[in-house]
Amino acid sequence: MINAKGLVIVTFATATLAGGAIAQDIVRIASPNKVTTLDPIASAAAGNIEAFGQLYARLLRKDAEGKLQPALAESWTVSDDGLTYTFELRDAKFSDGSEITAEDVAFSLNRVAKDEASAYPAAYAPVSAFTAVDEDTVSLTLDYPSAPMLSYMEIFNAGIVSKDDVEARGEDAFAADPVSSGPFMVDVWKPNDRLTLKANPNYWREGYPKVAGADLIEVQDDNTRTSMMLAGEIDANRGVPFAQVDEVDASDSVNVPLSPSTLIYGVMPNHTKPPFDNLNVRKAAAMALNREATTKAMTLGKAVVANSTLPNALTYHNADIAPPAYDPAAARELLESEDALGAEITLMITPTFEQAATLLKAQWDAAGFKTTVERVDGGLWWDRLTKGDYQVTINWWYNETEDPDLAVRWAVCGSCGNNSYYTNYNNEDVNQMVEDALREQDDAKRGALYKEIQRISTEELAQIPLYYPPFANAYSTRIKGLTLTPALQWTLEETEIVN
Amino acid sequence: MKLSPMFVCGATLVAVWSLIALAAPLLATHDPYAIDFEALLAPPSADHWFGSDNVGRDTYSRVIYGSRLALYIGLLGVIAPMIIGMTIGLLAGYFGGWVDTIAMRVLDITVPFPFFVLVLSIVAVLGPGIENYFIALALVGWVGYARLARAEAIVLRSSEFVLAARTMGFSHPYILFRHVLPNAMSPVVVYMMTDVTLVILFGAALGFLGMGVSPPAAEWGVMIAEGQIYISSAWWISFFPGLAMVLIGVGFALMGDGLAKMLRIER
Amino acid sequence: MKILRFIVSRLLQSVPVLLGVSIVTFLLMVNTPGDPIRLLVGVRASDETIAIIRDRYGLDDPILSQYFTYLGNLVQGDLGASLRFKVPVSELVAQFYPVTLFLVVYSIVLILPPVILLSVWSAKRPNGPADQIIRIVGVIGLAMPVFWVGLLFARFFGVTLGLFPVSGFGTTIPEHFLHLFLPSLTTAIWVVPILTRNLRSALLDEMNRDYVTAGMSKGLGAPQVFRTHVFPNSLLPTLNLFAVIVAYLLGGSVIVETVYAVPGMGKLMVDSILARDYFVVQGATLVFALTTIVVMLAVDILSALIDPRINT
Amino acid sequence: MNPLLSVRNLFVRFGETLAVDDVSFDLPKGGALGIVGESGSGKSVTCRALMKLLPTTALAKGEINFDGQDILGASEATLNTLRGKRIAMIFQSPASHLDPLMRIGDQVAETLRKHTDLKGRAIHQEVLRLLDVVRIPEPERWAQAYPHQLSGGMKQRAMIAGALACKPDLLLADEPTTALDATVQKSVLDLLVDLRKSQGLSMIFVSHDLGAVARVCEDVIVMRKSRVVETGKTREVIDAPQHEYTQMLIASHPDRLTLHTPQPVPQATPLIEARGMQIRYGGGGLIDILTKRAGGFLAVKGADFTVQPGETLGIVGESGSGKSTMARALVGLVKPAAGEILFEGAPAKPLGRNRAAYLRDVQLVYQHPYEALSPRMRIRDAIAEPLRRHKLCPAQEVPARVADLMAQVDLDPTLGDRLPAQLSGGQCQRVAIARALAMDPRVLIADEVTSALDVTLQAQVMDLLIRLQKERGLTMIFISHDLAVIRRLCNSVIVMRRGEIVEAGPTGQVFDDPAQEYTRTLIDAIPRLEAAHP
Repeated sequence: MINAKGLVIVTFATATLAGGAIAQDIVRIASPNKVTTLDPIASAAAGNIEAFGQLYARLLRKDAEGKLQPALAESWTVSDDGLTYTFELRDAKFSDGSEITAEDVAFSLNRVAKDEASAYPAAYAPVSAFTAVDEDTVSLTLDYPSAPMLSYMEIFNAGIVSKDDVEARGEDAFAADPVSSGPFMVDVWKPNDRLTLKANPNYWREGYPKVAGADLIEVQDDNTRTSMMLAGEIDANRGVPFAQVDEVDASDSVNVPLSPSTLIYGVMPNHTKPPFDNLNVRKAAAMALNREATTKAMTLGKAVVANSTLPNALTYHNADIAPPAYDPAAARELLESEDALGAEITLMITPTFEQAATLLKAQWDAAGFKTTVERVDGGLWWDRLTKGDYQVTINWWYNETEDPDLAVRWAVCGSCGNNSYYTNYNNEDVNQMVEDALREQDDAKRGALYKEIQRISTEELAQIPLYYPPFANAYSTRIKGLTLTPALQWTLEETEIVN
Repeated sequence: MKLSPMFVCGATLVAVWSLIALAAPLLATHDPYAIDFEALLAPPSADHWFGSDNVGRDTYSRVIYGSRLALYIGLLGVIAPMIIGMTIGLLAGYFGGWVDTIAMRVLDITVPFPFFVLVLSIVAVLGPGIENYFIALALVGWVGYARLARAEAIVLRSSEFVLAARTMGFSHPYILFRHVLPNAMSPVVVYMMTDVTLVILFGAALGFLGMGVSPPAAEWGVMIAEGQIYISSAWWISFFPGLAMVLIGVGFALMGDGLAKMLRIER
Repeated sequence: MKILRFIVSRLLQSVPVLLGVSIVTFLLMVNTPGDPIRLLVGVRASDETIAIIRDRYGLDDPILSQYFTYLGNLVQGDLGASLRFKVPVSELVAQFYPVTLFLVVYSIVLILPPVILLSVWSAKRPNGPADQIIRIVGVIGLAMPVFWVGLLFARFFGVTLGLFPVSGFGTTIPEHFLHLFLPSLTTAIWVVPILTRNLRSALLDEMNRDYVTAGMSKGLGAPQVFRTHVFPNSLLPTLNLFAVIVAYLLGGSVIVETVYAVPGMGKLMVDSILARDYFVVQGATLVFALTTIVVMLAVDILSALIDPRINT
Repeated sequence: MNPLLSVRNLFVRFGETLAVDDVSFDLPKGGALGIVGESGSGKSVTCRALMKLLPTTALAKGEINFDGQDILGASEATLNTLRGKRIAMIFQSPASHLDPLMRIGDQVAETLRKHTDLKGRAIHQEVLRLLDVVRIPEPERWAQAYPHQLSGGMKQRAMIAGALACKPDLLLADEPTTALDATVQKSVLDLLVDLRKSQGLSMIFVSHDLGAVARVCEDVIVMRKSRVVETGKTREVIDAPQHEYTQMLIASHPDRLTLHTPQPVPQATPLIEARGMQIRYGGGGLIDILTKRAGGFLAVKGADFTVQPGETLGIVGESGSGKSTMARALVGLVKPAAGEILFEGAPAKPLGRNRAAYLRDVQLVYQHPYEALSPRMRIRDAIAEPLRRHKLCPAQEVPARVADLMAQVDLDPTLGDRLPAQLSGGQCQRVAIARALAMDPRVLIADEVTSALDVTLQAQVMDLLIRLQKERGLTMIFISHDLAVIRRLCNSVIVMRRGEIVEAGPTGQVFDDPAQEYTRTLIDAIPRLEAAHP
């Protein structure tokens, strides 16, 4: 009674208010990933990577086809031995109006490469130093050649920061509200809620960005993002669950294009813990899995079954190999022959992998394992993973570039700092080939090395690859030109609002 | 004592669920853990009465088996807090003085914590799993019971029959156990009935935040949480466990209400 | 003045309580397995990098000294800084607390009218049809998982009907009301039954009191007796439960804030627990605890104003 | 002349139970009618039916005619113009009949606001006048007070003031004096008698105490088990009761009971002796300790008394005088702040290590029959409990001992399996006594054991105690606020007031020739059948 009346009033008020609130000239993106810092060297977590790209211009950039194009560097030359790179800078300004100088570039890139707190210096291991030769010229000297080096001048942490800004205000203040060199600058950052960006008027690319600003909103829950998308409260949803792709796509005002990614999902056995220190047990575990059906169940047919330890979007992907085929009977025999039938294994997962864990457990148990699923939160998962305190787990990873160098260092190299994604897979030959391939300047030979690395690591089941999923992001028809590159960068500067 | 119809309804509902839990293997049509790649997200049909979930498991069988876990969580989840809370509350209320002071200070510190957040932090410390959830509940949930028991004990402490027992020269432990406890039980038991519902719900909420029972357990809360993203495409995955949860919750709540009425403490 | 002295003494009493809360929280946090730095710098960082950063943050100091450093800062009003965001915790609290407070107060505003209406309605005829229906519907409301209700509301009221926003907080006060409507409604769904049940039984208790008969004997008539005697007396026990409910609402805000992407304290708290952001959890817990204490104090003062028998 | 109120064939039914069975009476204008009966006799229900103030579950039939207005058939609206304005009512326990959250003045004013056109200042003036009429001192001050700040007598006066506010034609008084101390009771009765004269009130006065009725009313009806058993002029009914029940009622009145004066066994050492006993409640808080003050409230300010073997000592006093506290100290429920207790000349330690042994000799029986037994324990177990816990007899003999004890207190052995709630008050009190006797004590302390019982039961319990004392040679300490009861049972008496013993001596001496004015007031306040209207 009073209630009903109240509801009517509120409803009425809503209708009037909601009408006025929609017209916005900024792009609103909801993502489950958090922005925790705006300092490009401080983190390699997904949410931060997505933000860095908008705030910091790099020397090079990639066009829509994925080709490297000049950015802050107007042109560059590489010495014949591949050890010296010289970049000529264009006339560009920071968001505060100051010039972007060679000094700033050298400072920024040395920081990424050499600062002990740099979160992800792997790409810059060969770097000897970046030096400002003059006002507009930066030279990069390497200790040894690196074939993909140029492409690393484009990745998320190669952004150029203002030396004056960092030094004058200190790293902490900088990390919260930096002077930017990219298409956008910070309007308001509300940690744990949203990063609101506004267009950087001093951005070097004339006419870009095309929108006044962007909201990067953190929304953990998949359903909430979907509701927001359907209700028109956001323009893009980073990560639509495959289960909802069709439903969301069916909405008139929303599209969910499946776009290529460098993602790979896989099972990660711990190579130093029984029983997965035994290749035959790993083989049995792989053979027990119907990877086609599992992929279909998890992605509703929207992903490609993986055949290699590396993502298929990388150059030199080896399409001719495959893990052992599904054969639960043979798996059982193999286990029996290794005296591992009924082996008790614990599958450690984060909450996002419940469905996968269920599928794996059922299939493994059918083949003769005894699986316990242990769900832990993300914090504990990382802790135990990096300490090697697990038997087997599932996760995904991606690569910043299409060049496989960083990928192999991350996923299958036992001597590159991450212990093959902490699986402790360690094959001396593979390790050597990783270093050789980096230095190899001949494209064909490089390709052969990477294919061989994939062949060995897949054969030895460094990881049991599951599938290569596309990005399933939802975009409102209100905007045009927004997409997420395989390197996890939004093409926000190209985005336009059409309605 | 006349049975109130509400109590009968509630008790019947709980009894039915208990029977279902006991007879789960007989009632279930499928293995609740068996995945079936051929029947992913199958809608309700003659084969899958409540449809199937995202890995092809039979929702009906899982709801049936889920009753075991629900009752287990609901009952065990309140027993430890009740025992701890009753003990502390009775001792504090009966003896008063410094015992009461200490108990009340501990209570003061526990109360201002947001209940759910504290449970969450404890689960984060101990790791996920039902047992740890029980421990967290025991550490946090005793407060309500302690308050009730203390209030009762304070009244009973000066009641004539307790005084009479003391003038009979009986020992304090004996009086506490034989005279105070039985007479302090009613409000506690009634509170417990509501608490069972809340404990089941909290368990589900933990599942929602990804800190609940580990898969592939047939736990309603986790099932609802898992089924959420299929709410438009395969509503049955979360609907049926949700319905089951409401039905068992209603059962316990009605039992509590009825009990309260029968014991004349109307809450 | 008496009231003022009461408030001051109660607030002083809350100091040891808050200290206890902070010790418990601290112990919980340092014992939680998982490394905040790993979560901070991301998956790719090497162990060496992490060790260096740990050291910079002082996380390798002995636990006791960490706590005393924290306590020392706390006494000076410094809640510390977030490990994740490197911004002061007080800034985060200032950002998120008003949102949750708004949500809780809004929920209460939505909760009270139906609670009063329904409990009076069902107490008028105990065990009559209205009473039974209210009871059953209430029990069902109570037994539904909040996150499920939230999802359904968001889809129905937000997407299908397009009446209310399904997320966020907005920037202006009317927007706040709009954005938090569904979260508050979702909260109300399970709080209304609890309070209704309580107020109903309090009303029934009070309706059987002797002073009701006395009032009737004066010819006041049932409505007036109810208004002037029964209702004020029934408020006391409900008021006390109310304080507990507010504490529950603060804690329960975790779920609704997650479901509706409301940038509030509950979400901050959970995210901080998951990210092992010790000082944020500490600070948020203290603020929550202080809120609960203040609410309880307010309830006590209110009770004392209503009930002359209570000594302040 | 038409009667003001005429009741014809009134029936009130609660479900299956008939609470009022065919009651008829008339009340002339200016008359006062008493309704007497024990608890559950239907007297209160009758009284409330006169205002149709019955619970919704009640079904009333018959005819009630008030000044030409049919009450039972009247609408709620009509009734509300009568209630408070023409018919007013006062109740038994003023504490619970006043709204604790409302100032006294406002509660008195409620009736005025409802039924008169008075406003603001005028209402206030009228409230003050009314409070003055009911002899509340400083009306200005007490009008502002809340009920809990008033004494019981004041509360009752305030309620009467509210009832008188609109100058009603008829005042219904439902046990208005029952819960009050004797002196207060007397003053309230005096007030009612005065008001009848000064305000020309007609009155119906309901009470279980014939003495109180006798003081106020010329006419009386006696009810028992929902029916009227006798009607008549009060004086005549008291002097020549016709009905058997009325006769018993009158015979049970303490006024009419034969005195019992047990002779103490002369002995050099008294059985129990208290020396300078002080008892303090509260205190001992942090501030008290710091300031080295005693703090709290002194409930007993130094008491000395002796009890000889075989003697019955009566302790009398009004509520709050410290008499029960003293009894509790004797059995170790409270710890004396100073002084000592001697048992057979030796210091007794009711709280010490040997308390179980001491308590076997000294037992206490409590006031409220239902509250003194655990509601969840069968009475057989309750009686057996001390036997079993203290192993007072071999386990196999326990049932026989229980049966024996039940026989001693005249309890039907078939009652053994019942819970206390299934017994009557008198039966419960017997169980409590049997339980105390199970310890085979030498001293029995009876703390107001008869106060909560109806007169006839009261008489029976007293008889039981007398018999037990004779049979077992018990020494008794009998605590009561009722002087008539004390006079009947005790051979010496202590009068207490505000924690102090103001008078002590042999019963006969204290009653016939009290040394203190206070004692005299107490004795004068005893409701007497003789005081009835001529």
